Amino acid sequence: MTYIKPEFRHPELPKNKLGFTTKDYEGTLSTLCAGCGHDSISAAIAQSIFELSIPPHRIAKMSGIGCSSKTPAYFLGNSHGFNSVHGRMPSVATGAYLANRDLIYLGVSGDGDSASIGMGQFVHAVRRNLNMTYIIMNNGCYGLTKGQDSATADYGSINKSGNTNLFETIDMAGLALELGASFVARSFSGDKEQLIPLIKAAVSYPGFAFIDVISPCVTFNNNKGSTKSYDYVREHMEIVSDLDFVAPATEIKATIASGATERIVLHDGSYLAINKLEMDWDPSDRLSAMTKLHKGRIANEIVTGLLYYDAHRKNLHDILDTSLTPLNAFNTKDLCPGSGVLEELNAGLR
Amino acid sequence: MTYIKPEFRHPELPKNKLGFTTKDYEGTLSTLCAGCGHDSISAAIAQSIFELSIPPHRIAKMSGIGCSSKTPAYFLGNSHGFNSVHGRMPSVATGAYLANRDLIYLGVSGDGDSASIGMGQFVHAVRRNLNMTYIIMNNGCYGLTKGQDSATADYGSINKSGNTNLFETIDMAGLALELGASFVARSFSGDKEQLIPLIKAAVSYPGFAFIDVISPCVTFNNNKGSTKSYDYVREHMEIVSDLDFVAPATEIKATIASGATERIVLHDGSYLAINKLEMDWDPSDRLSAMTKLHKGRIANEIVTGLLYYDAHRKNLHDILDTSLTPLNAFNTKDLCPGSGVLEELNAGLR
Amino acid sequence: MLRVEKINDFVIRLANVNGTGSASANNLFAKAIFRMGVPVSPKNIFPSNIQGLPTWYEIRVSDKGYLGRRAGIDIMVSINPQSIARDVENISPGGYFVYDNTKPLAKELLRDDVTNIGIPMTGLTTEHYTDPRLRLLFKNMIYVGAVSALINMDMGILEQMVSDQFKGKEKLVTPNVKALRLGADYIAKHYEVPCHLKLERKDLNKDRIMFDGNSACALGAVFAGATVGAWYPITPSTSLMSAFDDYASQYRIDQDGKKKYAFVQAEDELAAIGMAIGANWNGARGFTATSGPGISLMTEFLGLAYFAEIPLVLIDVQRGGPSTGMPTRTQQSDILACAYASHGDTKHPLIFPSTPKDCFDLTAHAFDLAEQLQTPIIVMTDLDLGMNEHYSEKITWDDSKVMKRGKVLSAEDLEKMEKFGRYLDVDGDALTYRTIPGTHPTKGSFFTRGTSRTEMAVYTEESEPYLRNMDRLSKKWNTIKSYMPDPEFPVDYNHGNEAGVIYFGTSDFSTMEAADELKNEGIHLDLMRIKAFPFNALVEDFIHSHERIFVVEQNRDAQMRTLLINELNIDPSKLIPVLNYDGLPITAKHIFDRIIGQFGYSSSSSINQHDIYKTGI
Amino acid sequence: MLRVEKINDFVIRLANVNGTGSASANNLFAKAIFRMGVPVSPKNIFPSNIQGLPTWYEIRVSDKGYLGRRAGIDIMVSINPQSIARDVENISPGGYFVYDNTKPLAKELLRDDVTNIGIPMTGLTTEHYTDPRLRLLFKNMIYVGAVSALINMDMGILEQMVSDQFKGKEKLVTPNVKALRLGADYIAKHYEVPCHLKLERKDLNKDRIMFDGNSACALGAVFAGATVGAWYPITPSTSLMSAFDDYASQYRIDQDGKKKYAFVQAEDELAAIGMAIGANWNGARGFTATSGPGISLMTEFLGLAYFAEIPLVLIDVQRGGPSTGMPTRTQQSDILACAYASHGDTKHPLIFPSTPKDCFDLTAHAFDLAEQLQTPIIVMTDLDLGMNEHYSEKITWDDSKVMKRGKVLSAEDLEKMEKFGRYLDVDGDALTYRTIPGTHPTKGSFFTRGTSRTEMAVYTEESEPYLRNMDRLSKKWNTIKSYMPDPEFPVDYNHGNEAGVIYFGTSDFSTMEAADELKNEGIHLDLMRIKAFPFNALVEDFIHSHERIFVVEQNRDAQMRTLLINELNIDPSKLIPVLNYDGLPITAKHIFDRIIGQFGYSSSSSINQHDIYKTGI
Ligand SMILES: Cc1ncc(C[n+]2csc(CCOP(=O)(O)OP(=O)(O)O)c2C)c(N)n1
Ligand SMILES: Cc1ncc(C[n+]2csc(CCOP(=O)(O)OP(=O)(O)O)c2C)c(N)n1
Ligand code: SF4
Ligand code: SF4
Ligand SMILES: [Mg+2]
Ligand SMILES: [Mg+2]
Repeated sequence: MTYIKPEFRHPELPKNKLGFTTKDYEGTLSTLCAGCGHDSISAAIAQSIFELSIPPHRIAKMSGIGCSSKTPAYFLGNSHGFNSVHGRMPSVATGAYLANRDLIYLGVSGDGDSASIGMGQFVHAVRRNLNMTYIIMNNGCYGLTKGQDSATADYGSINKSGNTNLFETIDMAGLALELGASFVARSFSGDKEQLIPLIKAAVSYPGFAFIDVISPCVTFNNNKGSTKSYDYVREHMEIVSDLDFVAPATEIKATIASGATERIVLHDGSYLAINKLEMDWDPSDRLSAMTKLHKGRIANEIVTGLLYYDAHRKNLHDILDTSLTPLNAFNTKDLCPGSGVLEELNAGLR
Repeated sequence: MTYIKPEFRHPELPKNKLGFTTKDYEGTLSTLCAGCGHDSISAAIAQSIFELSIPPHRIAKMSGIGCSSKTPAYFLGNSHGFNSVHGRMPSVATGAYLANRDLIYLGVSGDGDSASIGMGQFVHAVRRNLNMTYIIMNNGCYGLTKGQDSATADYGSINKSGNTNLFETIDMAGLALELGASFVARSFSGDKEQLIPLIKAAVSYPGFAFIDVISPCVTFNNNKGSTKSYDYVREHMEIVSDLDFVAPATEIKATIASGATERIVLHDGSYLAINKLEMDWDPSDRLSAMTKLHKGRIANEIVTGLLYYDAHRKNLHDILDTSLTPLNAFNTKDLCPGSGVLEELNAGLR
Repeated sequence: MLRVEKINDFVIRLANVNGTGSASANNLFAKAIFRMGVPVSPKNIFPSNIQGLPTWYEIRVSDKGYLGRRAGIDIMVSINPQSIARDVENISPGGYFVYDNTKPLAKELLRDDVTNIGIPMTGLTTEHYTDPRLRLLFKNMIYVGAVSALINMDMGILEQMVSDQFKGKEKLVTPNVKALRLGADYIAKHYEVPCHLKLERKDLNKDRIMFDGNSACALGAVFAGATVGAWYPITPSTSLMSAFDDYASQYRIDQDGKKKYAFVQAEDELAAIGMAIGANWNGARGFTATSGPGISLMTEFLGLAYFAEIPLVLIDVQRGGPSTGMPTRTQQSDILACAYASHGDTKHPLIFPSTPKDCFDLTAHAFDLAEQLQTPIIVMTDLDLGMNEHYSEKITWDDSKVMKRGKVLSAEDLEKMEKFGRYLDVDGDALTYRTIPGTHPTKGSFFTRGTSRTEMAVYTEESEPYLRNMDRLSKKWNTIKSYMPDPEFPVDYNHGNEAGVIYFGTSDFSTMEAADELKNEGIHLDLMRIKAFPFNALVEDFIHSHERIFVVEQNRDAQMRTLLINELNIDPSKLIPVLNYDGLPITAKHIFDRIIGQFGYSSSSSINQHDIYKTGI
Repeated sequence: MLRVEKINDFVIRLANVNGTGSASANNLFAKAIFRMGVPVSPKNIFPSNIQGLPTWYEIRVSDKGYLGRRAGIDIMVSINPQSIARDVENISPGGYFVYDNTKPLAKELLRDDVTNIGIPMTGLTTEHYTDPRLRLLFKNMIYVGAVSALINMDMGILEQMVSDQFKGKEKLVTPNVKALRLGADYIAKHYEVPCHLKLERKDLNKDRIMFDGNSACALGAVFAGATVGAWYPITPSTSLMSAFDDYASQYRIDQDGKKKYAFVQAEDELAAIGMAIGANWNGARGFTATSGPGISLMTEFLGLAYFAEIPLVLIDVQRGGPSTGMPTRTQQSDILACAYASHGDTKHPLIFPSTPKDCFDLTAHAFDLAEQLQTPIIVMTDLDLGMNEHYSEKITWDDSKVMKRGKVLSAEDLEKMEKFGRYLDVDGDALTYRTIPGTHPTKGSFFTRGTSRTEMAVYTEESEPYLRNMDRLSKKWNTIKSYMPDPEFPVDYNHGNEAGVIYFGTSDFSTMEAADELKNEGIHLDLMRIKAFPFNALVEDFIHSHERIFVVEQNRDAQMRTLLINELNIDPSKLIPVLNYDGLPITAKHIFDRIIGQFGYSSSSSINQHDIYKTGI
């Protein structure tokens, strides 16, 4: 994994361990609406990867179709990206992950992309425990097609055209929990403080790490009565876990009183520090997390933070018992049995 | 809704209120393997409809593709049936239900049909709260394609070819609960006693009624080590709710000590009588049901019976506020605005 | 600058930023021209995002009724810094460039072969209005006012429309009218108006309307008695489905105030078509609309509907392919995908409307055809037709019409019948009888499936019944031909010439215009507009009675030509493709160039015809 | 009964109930014939359920090497009460009927124009064996023994095979051998054996094998270096994917005992192809296999792979369509669906293997083609080829072969490069350079998408770059032609005759046999077997150098013919379709009848050719 220092140096800009500046993690100019929550998440992603000092080319950006799914073009310009088809990012990400277990997969999707047309693939990505970070930019509507309700629109939420949603909402975090996802979190595009450590934790997590990020659509779903508007989210958001991500051999941030923290140590020695002080459930206990979520729903509280983690679940490559060498690194000699085996094989067919 | 008494009379056979005998609810000869759990479920369905005295032609049988999805041909021969395409029965059923809200929709599917290719449609059928009975004949494998593991195969279950499933199982009942389904039950093809009342209750229920019926595949998944074999299920099945279905104005069966029972009264005056005696959760409380299921999973108990019901959720027609007259009953006069409105309409376009 | 005066014959393009509310001002302007009694054709060329990218509104005025897209911009209004440079390039020499000169414009943007008309739009708005949001909106009204004065538009009409538009919110009228006047007065004061491009009152629009094809299709579905609309959002079909909901909620409320229709947003296109199929199977007229990607996802279900013989209306509002392609551009490139959708031996009838009137009539007709023929009918429209307001004949309806439900048996029929076989060809036309679930307690029930079956709808794996069924479906295909709408032969364009032109859909206006231009060059062509596939005898005769045929299409691979040679066994060398597939509506010039080339005349190459679109929109 | 003796030239059909373990006994029997050195071709005709319905195993013996399906059964063994009546009907006059006479058989089942051979199979098993399950199995061995004696098979071979088969479980050998002998001895004792249909040792099978096409494709994928196999179960492609897993788990284990491949059962076909696309995008050779319904579901993704130019190998094991159709019958009816899969202007190269050897070679080759051409390559096989054991040349491999990865840039390449443009046509062959994610930290990254883009892979909605890209893709289509495998011209079948025959896939043997029969009638035909689409110059020349061409296909709508006339601009009248679509492999007689009819000879109609299959299997 060799890499060369970027050509452009911006002496004034802070550098990460690799000597890259934030510039090296930027993408092309966003074409989203001014104020769109998605842009804040893009920024948080770029910032997280910068802070983690991950070389841009070790990341593969995967997405479906939608305003949210466009964002991978707007961050990490030095990373390959794949803007596939609507709702099918999980399968493309699965194939990519199978081809090369060494890259870091960052999937970005929308609530329409994942909760409607992509529901089947989302569910099975969870089931396979792909080693990837899966972020849903959740605005409760179909932004790119002009604001129709999505399946994550809350029961009773009123959309821009004044219609009240009478369908049960699909809580993607709750769903992920029910399906046994190994890392489940929820956050808000407006809360970088919480979002960045979550993204860093997710990216460093050796399994399927899901973050449902509420991300208001300023153009179509930021109206009064919408439960996905900036105002509503700010009013109803309950920040429950105070999390910090700690890179290998760095010291734990002051933001968390160490006494109160629990550490989730990851394969590379890095760990998550969770402040359990004001948490009224156990994030390592699925049932407890499900219960917390369920009660939050009833109380109209938006429970955010790291809801659940399971440090031990096997990921897809472990389950399939594939070689530790990335499959895309093998050459003909490694893969082709060669004519040698054919004598016996032909003989068996007579 | 007129109907004529069936031509053939079998004086010896018991008749239901309509004068039909069980013969009138039979289908063509099954082509499934001898001993297949699905055949028992087919029989239970026919028996339930007979006992409910529903005229066969008021039922529409919907299914996808699979051994399970073939069964609608083997019961209720006087009902229309639609064996659609793999995993897409829910959408076809939705369209049929929208066209005629007065028929009774009986959907039959398999675990492959619903938990894999059909996952998205299943989830959204729940979300829309179709007024239908949805039965999954769950054998943990793909019978018709010769026994591959399905997504409901339990973690650790060993299949016929000796492979252990290392993927998380998808518990369709748990999923339905998480999604807010209004009627969720689990049963076993081998337990008619429990299954028939559940089917009768589901069919009479005015919303989406889901029954996950474990139905062993004798040919491909009845081996030792399989958690969907007859033996395993019998050993690990915990019968939790003792339920009875009571038709309008009949008296409650003796099987249940009336003291211990709770009644769920349905629109037509019929009701479910549930014996809560040995139930350690509240079937009218979603969280309590989810908790019970979750604990059962951990304890390797197969929790069966009526797990949860919500008598009050609006079904799709209520949500859409459609006419009480079936849409397929309207004629041209009812539907065509006629030239009268065009003058004004054209004027508005100038 | 030497100029010839032109009356009611020019093209105006308004360059703006999307999401800034220019649409309503632009529509107002186009509508005003319509009210001058002059044929007009506006086209909205917009980006695939929601806010901030360049968007263009192009208006063609032509009292000859040439309403296809035309190359060359006579008057360009550009208030979009992102596109202004490219916009300036696109003005025809001798044309006009209207811009905001609140801040001085870069010299190089001011061409000397066009008249540059600076108006301090921003300046005027800041001077006269306080609310910043309104300032943005009124800026649009200012250039509308200015250009109106420039072309001698009757201001009374504009002001009347403004007051109609804000009926109820009267206090919005004055500031809007004021904005119009600001623009008009300023230009009148500083420039010579009217210019050599003039509007002149005519009375050509009697019984004409301005209507978008999507709304027209939706209205057709309402009139046809469609009761189940299942859909999944996708540009450019989204507005068709919402129009259905709008019209139905207006015309389809029962005495209890409940809806005599169901409108369901599905989780994806597979579910949308599944719902439409389920509804039709159960006796209701269900339909769905989508665009290319949705068509691909519906492929499996289309095969089921073909083989199980379930009525279905599917509207494909085509956009630029392949894959996600150019989602906000127009094309006619789903023809093969639709005609032969699904694996195995499957074929589907297609219908090709050209105008909003067509959209209404043919969509309504499609519902009868679907039930009579018991198979999916795919209405092939496109983004240009669907999302732009088109100059069209007014909508009419014959109240004597009743829904043609095809061969459906009632309980009484069943009582009378000896035996019922769902797939028995009783009448010899390969169209068989069906029953709706719930009709009769003991008769007429059958099992619907996508597998092979006997005439009695009993499952079979035997070759003979399978073959009988497949051959009946081939025979049915011939029956279908006789049900399909005839092609149209424009009067004055069929005089037994040696060469003919086949066209369809939105190539309509441009083809006619090209034919006229060619006539001036001494090239006489017969025209035939195809309205449906499979093709009937009239289509075949037209081809056989001409030496060579030009087939005008808006796709790369000449897909309609493929259908013609394959289904009619035509020698391919006889059919000469005339193709446009750049995502923009085809122009008469484009067609003219290609055809005249075939007659050995020199012709301006397609390239410089595309230069005009360096804007690349 | 008058009979001509026949050596190594007859057809045996074994009628049984599925799920009773007859398969292994039947295979044993066919294999034994192969070991006699005589060409043989078994075909399994099975129902679409798991247990209890009729299933047939048909064996054609022909040392002339005519191994297509043949009409007319010479020896019928039927132990299935469900089908016995129909089975009896299907015996050719003068043939043999072997049945279980433990209980007396209904008189009317005993035809007097055939030799009826009763053997108390059930009786013998109950007499000699106790375990009821084994009795069922040995019943099969008894008829195998009996028929072997009847046709003078070398029992030594059979017994040898039995002992090989049960290596390890020796105590199973004796009872099995005993069963064979019981059958052989009984028939020898009560009837005159051998009969007039005799097996005779030959040495024709050197370097030949019996192999199923699905396993051969799978083996080809392993040799080609496929590392990601994503799939969803569907008949008849399921066994292809499991064969891949089997071979790979044998040949692809690394030093740590881990797998140098990934085998994933997807949740559906959309996911399966999505995974294959993701793998290829990321530089691994991913593939998937499916059948018709899966193809339909993969349509959207195929359009993405075409437009984003992602390599992909997709194997379509075709079955009877449309829709779910006849899932256990064979057809070549997905050709149009695959060639033009997806909306918009899309086309895909197809490859048509005819034999297991072909399946191996061409599947392996497909992986090189996919990466060199950066587009999906669809291998079109079918149920007959895929699921039956075919007489085939042995498998060979040239060890000097290395994977041809096409234009992939390394970190070093990127370092050296001025600029990298993913869609820049640097070499003028319309094939552009790609980079694999993770190659270089600051160079070569690009964004893959299904929307329109510039040569630099930057999103655009401009017409010109869109057009350039579409035109490059057309140009690429021509490049593709030059990469596709040439058609095959069988020696001795190309003598510049006036008429030619085009065929492909599993119509191979039957077409050659028909050509020989026609030669005997004085009708000389030139033959060409198509191996790929798009067609190269050789295909075109063959067509142009013949007056008329018969196109042999196993579908209803003459789909290959459509591709020929459309892509090569051939006059349709020149291409005469010869079609079989009853779900059973095409026979020489079927082809013979249709072609000879065209030469004005009287010909037995297709109907009585189908009579033979009243069994309707
Ligand atoms: C197969 C298919 N169907 C429909 C569309 C149209 N479409 C584009 S984006 C989108 C939904 C976007 O919603 P979401 O995923 O929530 O993203 P957002 O724009 O809200 O961020 C749809 C339906 C498409 N591109 N492809
Ligand atoms: C689109 C499509 N893919 C695959 C298949 C093949 N197929 C038929 S049944 C089946 C799965 C059946 O499993 P399940 O639903 O559990 O039913 P079971 O046979 O176990 O009762 C599959 C994959 C198909 N018919 N259609
Ligand atoms: S439409 Fe909504 S989601 Fe899309 S960019 Fe604008 S604000 Fe964001
Ligand atoms: S294969 Fe399994 S599921 Fe299918 S019929 Fe046989 S036992 Fe039942
Ligand atoms: Mg959204
Ligand atoms: Mg199953």
